[in-house]
Amino acid sequence: MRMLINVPETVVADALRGMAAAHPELTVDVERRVVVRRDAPVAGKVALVSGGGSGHEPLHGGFVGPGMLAAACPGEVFTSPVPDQMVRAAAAVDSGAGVLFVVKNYTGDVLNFEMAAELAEDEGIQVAKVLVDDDVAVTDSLYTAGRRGTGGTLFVEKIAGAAAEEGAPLERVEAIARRVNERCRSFGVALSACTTPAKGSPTFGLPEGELELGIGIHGEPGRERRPMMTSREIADFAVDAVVEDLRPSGPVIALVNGMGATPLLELYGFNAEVQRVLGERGVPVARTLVGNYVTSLDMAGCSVTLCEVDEDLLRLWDAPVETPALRWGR
Amino acid sequence: MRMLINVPETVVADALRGMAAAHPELTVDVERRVVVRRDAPVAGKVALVSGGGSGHEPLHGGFVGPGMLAAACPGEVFTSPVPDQMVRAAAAVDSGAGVLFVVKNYTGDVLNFEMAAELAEDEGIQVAKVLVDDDVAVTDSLYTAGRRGTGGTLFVEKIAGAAAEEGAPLERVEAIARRVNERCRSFGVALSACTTPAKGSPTFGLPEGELELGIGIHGEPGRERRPMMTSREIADFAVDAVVEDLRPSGPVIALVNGMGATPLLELYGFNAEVQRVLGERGVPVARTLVGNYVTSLDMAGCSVTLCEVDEDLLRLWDAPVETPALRWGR
Amino acid sequence: MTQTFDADFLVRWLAAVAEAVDREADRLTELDSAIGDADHGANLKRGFAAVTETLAKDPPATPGAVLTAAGRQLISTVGGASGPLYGTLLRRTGKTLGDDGRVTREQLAEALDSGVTAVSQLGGAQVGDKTMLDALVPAVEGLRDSFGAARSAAEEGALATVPLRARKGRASYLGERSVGHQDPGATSSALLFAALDEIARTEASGAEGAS
Amino acid sequence: MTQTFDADFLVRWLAAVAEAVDREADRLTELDSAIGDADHGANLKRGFAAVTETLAKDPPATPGAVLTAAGRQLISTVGGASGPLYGTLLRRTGKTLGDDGRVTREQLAEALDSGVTAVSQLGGAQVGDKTMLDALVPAVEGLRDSFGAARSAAEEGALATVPLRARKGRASYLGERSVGHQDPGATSSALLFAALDEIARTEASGAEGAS
Ligand SMILES: Nc1ncnc2c1ncn2[C@@H]1O[C@H](COP(=O)(O)OP(=O)(O)O)[C@@H](O)[C@H]1O
Ligand SMILES: Nc1ncnc2c1ncn2[C@@H]1O[C@H](COP(=O)(O)OP(=O)(O)O)[C@@H](O)[C@H]1O
Ligand SMILES: [Mg+2]
Ligand SMILES: [Mg+2]
Ligand SMILES: [Mg+2]
Ligand SMILES: [Mg+2]
Repeated sequence: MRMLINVPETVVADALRGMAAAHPELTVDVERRVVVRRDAPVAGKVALVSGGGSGHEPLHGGFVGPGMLAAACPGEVFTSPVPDQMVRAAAAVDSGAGVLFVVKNYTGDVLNFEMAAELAEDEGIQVAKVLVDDDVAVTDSLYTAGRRGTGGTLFVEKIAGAAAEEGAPLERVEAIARRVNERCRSFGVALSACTTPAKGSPTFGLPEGELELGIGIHGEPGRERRPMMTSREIADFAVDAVVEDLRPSGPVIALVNGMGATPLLELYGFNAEVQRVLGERGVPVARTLVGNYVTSLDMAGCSVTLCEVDEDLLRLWDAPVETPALRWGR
Repeated sequence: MRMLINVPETVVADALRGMAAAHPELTVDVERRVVVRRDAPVAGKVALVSGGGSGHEPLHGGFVGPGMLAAACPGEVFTSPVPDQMVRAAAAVDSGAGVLFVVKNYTGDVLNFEMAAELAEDEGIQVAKVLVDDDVAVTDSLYTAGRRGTGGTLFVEKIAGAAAEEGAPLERVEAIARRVNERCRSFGVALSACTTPAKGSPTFGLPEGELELGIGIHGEPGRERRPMMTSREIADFAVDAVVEDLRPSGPVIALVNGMGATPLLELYGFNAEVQRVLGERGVPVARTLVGNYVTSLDMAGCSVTLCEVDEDLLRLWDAPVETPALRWGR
Repeated sequence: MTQTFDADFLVRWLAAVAEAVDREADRLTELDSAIGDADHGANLKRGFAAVTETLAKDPPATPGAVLTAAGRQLISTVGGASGPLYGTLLRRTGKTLGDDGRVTREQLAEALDSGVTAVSQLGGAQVGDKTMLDALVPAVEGLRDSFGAARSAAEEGALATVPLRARKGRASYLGERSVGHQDPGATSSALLFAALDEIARTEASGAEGAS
Repeated sequence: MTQTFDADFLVRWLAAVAEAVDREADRLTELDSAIGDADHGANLKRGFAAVTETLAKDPPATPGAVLTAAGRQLISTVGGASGPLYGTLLRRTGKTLGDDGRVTREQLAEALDSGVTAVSQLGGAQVGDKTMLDALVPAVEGLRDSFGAARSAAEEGALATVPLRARKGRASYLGERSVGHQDPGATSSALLFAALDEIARTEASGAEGAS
């Protein structure tokens, strides 16, 4: 177990204490596991609340701040948070303009956020919910729990967060969030499994010279195992999977995302291949983001997310954001 | 070899192409391996140029932009760049106000930058140099190549870069850079080795349950191997090593840096322990930065850098910076 | 005379579940690692430890209240899919039991049946989808006969998930690759009914001893 | 009559070095991995391939010019510590050789001696510091006697680095832990002199055959 931890049981609490120390611009309630932007509630503005299992950092806590999330609820590693956290977060950030829950589509997240929404409404908070399900590796059918929420989450949180910051009312923020999700597609590849603190060994065995195609962000095995591929081949496969599903007719924003242990050097090299395929497929790229944003602990690998944008969404993407992990504009 | 690459030979060129696509605000000369801020040369301002082997991303290319580096020269993986790159970079960014070379103290970097400085001066460019040597794991004596430059580089580039952006003349920028280096100390720990593309296997064998204390950022083994330690114990060891050498009398900025493959979740948890030790030692912390900034490919582990600051240096640290990896202010 | 069970019986049941889950946590996590995200053991360990603590601190007076409190605690502590699902199972069962101070096995089976229905409604899963329901549904059926029958039915149900292809929860992402693995939630459900049988036996022998 | 060597001889030497470095790249990297940063093989492979290419494209007329051009190319291509050091070695050696069209072994030894001195000045290392100098210095001494002597001296010098504790370069960071490993730079220096001996033998046998 090559981990920089004390004991598995305190990993999340320890991280929150460390986050509190590093980010005076956030209010971190370590006990209750809620990360809130310091100036919340912001009068007259809709507040975005998200959350999910820990282990995907900087998602979601690293996206709390002006222009993005008002609050985040970190669960245990790979375990959705509990409704109490979400209700507290909603209460802490609601200015009266309402709260949008951004929920990644996993059974656990969906159920817990649903319960939280009911409880929050009981407390008089107006709550809307948007489900993020962008992962094309999962067939959305009666025979699955539906597509997973992965890299698309960053787009939903950034763009809907910008709309909220502009003062858009809840229905519009919700509609934009939904629109962004509909225009986002992702595909992920693992070059190694990850190791959860609780298990202490890799979540699946992946022999040297093989990779997993179509992985999620929870260390679960993918849809298919194949002999190792080059960066070029992986880009062909992943971008094709995304483009064939999204069929964009306009420009996209590309997220080339690292799963955690793949060096930035490799991610940039992979981005070169992603851009090449997009060029070959005739997909114009409006913006590109490369880095570790929606991770899976110490997994090596990457994912590609494309978000098709119109002028409005691109403007909201470019709008100022000021969080630990995403910062631009102003 | 769990790498997201095509072939080892093109890793750096591929990464530069991907960087160019992701960062229109930079001019990336892939062929000549120079990354320059788009608006260089900036009239009347001193320009900082740095560089070193690749594999430490975001250092240095990710630190190019207003308020930090004017240009970076990426070498092959773990191999100092060649003088030609540095001369080209200097020529591209010199506004007539002169260029400061920020050089990490490794034999290769020192020799190549020295040759470059001579050549650049032949071309009429005024060049000053600052050597970064902050790693307390190496004894600075006749019996070593001297202390390595590691996390301190970020402080030198950020703070001297801010001084240059303010319009300070070359001697003052150089003096500030030197002052920052004198006040920076670092200590690094590896929980795993890293794998260079050229070698394709870990640079050293590290059995489960052991760690390396006092490592650098080039996959070289450390000074000492020990049975695995907890986050708490590692923080005690690393912070003590730094504090005993630095003996700060005022506040410090703390950099809790990941070596590449250690999840942000663990880095934040480690930061909690670092802050605890600093508290126990009575060292006030003015600012804290947690993340992967000066990395060693896919190595798991971390380093701690402390930079003692006075009001002037803290103001320069807080000054606006707008680079791919560090962005704040304005 | 039909045997009846009081609040304390249910507290002892949940304590036995906590013990079993603690003992079997690594196995549950291992199963979840194969087709899920390797947290089921830790989730239930954390959850039932909190349940035990809550019930000890503030012991409810009726069987119904015990289960309702336990369910609430699971919902507030566990997270993931199993938190709301097991939480709802116990909460709904407790609510159905109502305020009676003692309940019969048949009443418990009836109430659990409503709890299991609630789980199915909440998660949208059916028997055969390779979830906890594959153990819960036959277990409740068995409970109408005896504690022992409930236990074996749950164990068989859990084993029967091995050849199934998952249609709900994370394992469904794997498609065909989920075949050949036992569902972690069905396995933990079997632990619930094994513990129930155990406690009922102790109770019975205790009762015999006393009679 | 004393044997003399022309520009072509030196071009063939450097081509043989390129081949040897290519063949031994993994071993050099392996050695550098143990006490350095695992790039010495790739560095020299890249460097000497570029040297071969340059010399083929634009073959200099004199031995001195060959070495000067090769040295410049190494400096522009290799990077790291070995780029400037080997680059300086060849450049200074070439400059010392001057403009003569043919040079003797003694002249070459003399010139290499100045090159080695420049390496020592540039890097501040001495024999015994566990660097390329541990092979270069004895090799140049040996070259005054014969190509074969230079070769064996270099090989012995490289082997003799094993028990040393490094005082220069990356290996010095390891302190005591550098003991027991052969220095990669000294090893590549031995390849230089092995290649020189080889080419000289071919030349000699060719000369014999021709006479
Ligand atoms: N929709 C559902 N209906 C019933 N049970 C489900 C459903 N989804 C998942 N489960 C059960 O939950 C178990 C997983 O629980 P756990 O690992 O604690 O949560 P998570 O899947 O969120 O990590 C599965 O093994 C399965 O038995
Ligand atoms: N100061 C020095 N003087 C002479 N040779 C040196 C010096 N420093 C390093 N070397 C030689 O350089 C070799 C390493 O070269 P290389 O691996 O290519 O560069 P780097 O150390 O920059 O990665 C060492 O094995 C050693 O022989
Ligand atoms: Mg989970
Ligand atoms: Mg090197
Ligand atoms: Mg799970
Ligand atoms: Mg080296």
